[in-house]
Amino acid sequence: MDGFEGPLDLLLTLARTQKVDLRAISVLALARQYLAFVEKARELRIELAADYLVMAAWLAFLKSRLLLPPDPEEEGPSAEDLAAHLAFQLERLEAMRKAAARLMARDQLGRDVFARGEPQGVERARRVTYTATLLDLMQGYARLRTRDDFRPFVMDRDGVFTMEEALERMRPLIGAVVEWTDILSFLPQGWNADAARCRSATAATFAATLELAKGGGLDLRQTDTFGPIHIRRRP
Amino acid sequence: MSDDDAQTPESLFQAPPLAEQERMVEAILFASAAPVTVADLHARLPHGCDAPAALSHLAKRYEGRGVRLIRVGDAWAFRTASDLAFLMTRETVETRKLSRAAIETLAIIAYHQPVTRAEIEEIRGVSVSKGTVEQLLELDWIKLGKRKQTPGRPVTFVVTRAFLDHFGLETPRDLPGLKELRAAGLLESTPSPDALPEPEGDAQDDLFVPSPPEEPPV
Amino acid sequence: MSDDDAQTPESLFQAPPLAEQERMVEAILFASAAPVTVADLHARLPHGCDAPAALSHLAKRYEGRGVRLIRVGDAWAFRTASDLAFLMTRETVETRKLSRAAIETLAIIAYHQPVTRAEIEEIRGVSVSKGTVEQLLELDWIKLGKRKQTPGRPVTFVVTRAFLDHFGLETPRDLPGLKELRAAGLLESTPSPDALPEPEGDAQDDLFVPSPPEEPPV
Repeated sequence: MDGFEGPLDLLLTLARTQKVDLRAISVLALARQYLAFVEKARELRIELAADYLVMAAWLAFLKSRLLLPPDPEEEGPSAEDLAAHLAFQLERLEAMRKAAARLMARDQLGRDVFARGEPQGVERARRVTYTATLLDLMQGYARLRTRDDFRPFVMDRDGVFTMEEALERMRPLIGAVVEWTDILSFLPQGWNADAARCRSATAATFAATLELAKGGGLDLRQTDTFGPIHIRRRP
Repeated sequence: MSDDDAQTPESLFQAPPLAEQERMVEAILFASAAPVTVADLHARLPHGCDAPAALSHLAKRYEGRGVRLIRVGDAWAFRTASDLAFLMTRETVETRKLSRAAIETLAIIAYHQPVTRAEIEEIRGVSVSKGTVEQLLELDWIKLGKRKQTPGRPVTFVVTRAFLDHFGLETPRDLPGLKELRAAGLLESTPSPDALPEPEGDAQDDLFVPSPPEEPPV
Repeated sequence: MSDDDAQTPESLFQAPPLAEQERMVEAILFASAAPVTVADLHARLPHGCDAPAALSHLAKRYEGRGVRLIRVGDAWAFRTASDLAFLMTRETVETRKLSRAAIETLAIIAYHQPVTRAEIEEIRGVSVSKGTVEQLLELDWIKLGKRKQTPGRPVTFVVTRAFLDHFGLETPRDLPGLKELRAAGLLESTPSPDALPEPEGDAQDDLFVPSPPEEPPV
């Protein structure tokens, strides 16, 4: 049974022995051939697969239906319909086999026609493009300007004369101040012209003289309110 | 957009002359062993190229040559002329011999696609072994199609571009004897009158129409 | 092949016409995985073929085509025409967001152009890396403007036409000003409590006045 691809294949092989067109085949005769074949296999103690036996049972049923006059009570397909369908199945299977043979007879790639033997692979070149939107740009700029607004306040040192600077300036000078002298004359050069710089230098110098007075190095006096402040070396 | 504006972009991205496009398509197809789709060609050619026009010129140029330009579904490839196969013994690829079951199953899928496993079994009268389907899938000759809109939504099988390429078919419509088989009613799934009605219904109506997206008609 | 040879009994196995030999050589070279020597061609072609003659005809036929017949040592092969090599690389374009440093630098150039590197660094508060400027130059979004008429005559940067195109601006003046940025909620800070004069006030007014001659208004 190895040579057959199932019961339909066996039936097709048997049908060919009738040497007629499959459309004109006698299904009754075919059923008898098949059943005889199965009987023979049984005698030879050849084990048949289940589907061969199922087909045998179905064909035995079909054979009896074909031989008996049709029962008008019975519903469903007639015996002739069943036989016609079996013939159709056989014809279709044979047609597909012929089609398969024609397909395999075509020129085949790698056997009859050939593809490029040395294909040139497509090189993958990765290119990176950068993108930014107008919003990115605006946000970036806004971020910068926002940062400016929050920059910690830093004194503009250009216009500031510190007390430390004033002290450093006054210390070597006071030894020579014997007479009462207006502290405004001790302002460093160039700090008089601009009002803001003058204020800063005056304040720093005054603070420095207070510091020096505290240390006992000099005396301070102011004769009237808002009047000029004079200093001299403590005798 | 003024007339001036309309002309500027065109001249900036003007497609190369057709003769040049033909050379480009020639180079791309020559470099590839597998068929290249028209969409792929357009993706690789400069902007504005007309791949189908270039292909048709190219096909004419190679008529009668030792190498031919052939169409495979929506793709194109150069292949050696089949009459020169005798020279190619060195290139011949030894393929594993397909079993009779595999060949029949392949033919049934090709002629009846999209087709379910149950339909294949109904035609062959025997169950389809898993190995057979796997072998055909491995060869990349068949693939899964859409599920059938019937109870159980069974998967269907269809043939691939590699199948068409292997057997030198432009489209599944070019299968040998397809028209005759259809005319003879042998591609119809007639339900078995005794058993439960087969669920195939309109299988034949959409034989090659709903080709999956990978296989769009050219 | 000389006339004498043709007269010998070998004429029984007469060589195919040269045009046919050319087809054969074409097919062999096409399908071969490596360049083929003349000796190899003779071994594979029918008896009596003249491979060098066929090769020279074939080479002429492919002159100026998308593929060329070329000699590789003592062997022959088809190769893509060198001017079409660009078709053999498939660029995959990856789009990335511009870095924060680059965006800020670009923004400063756009809002303050023409601007020197030192000025950019002053505004950003950090030094500008060479890479950032190079990247923006490569993107063709900035270019060198006129040198500044200050000590050292430093170069300045200005934005380009490509920049305006990319950001959908007609002129650099179309960039939203700080007031608009604040109105759009992009500038959330309140002015400093010191009530220092806002630096942007007049900065905006003359921002784009000295637009360089390379950037004529559209």
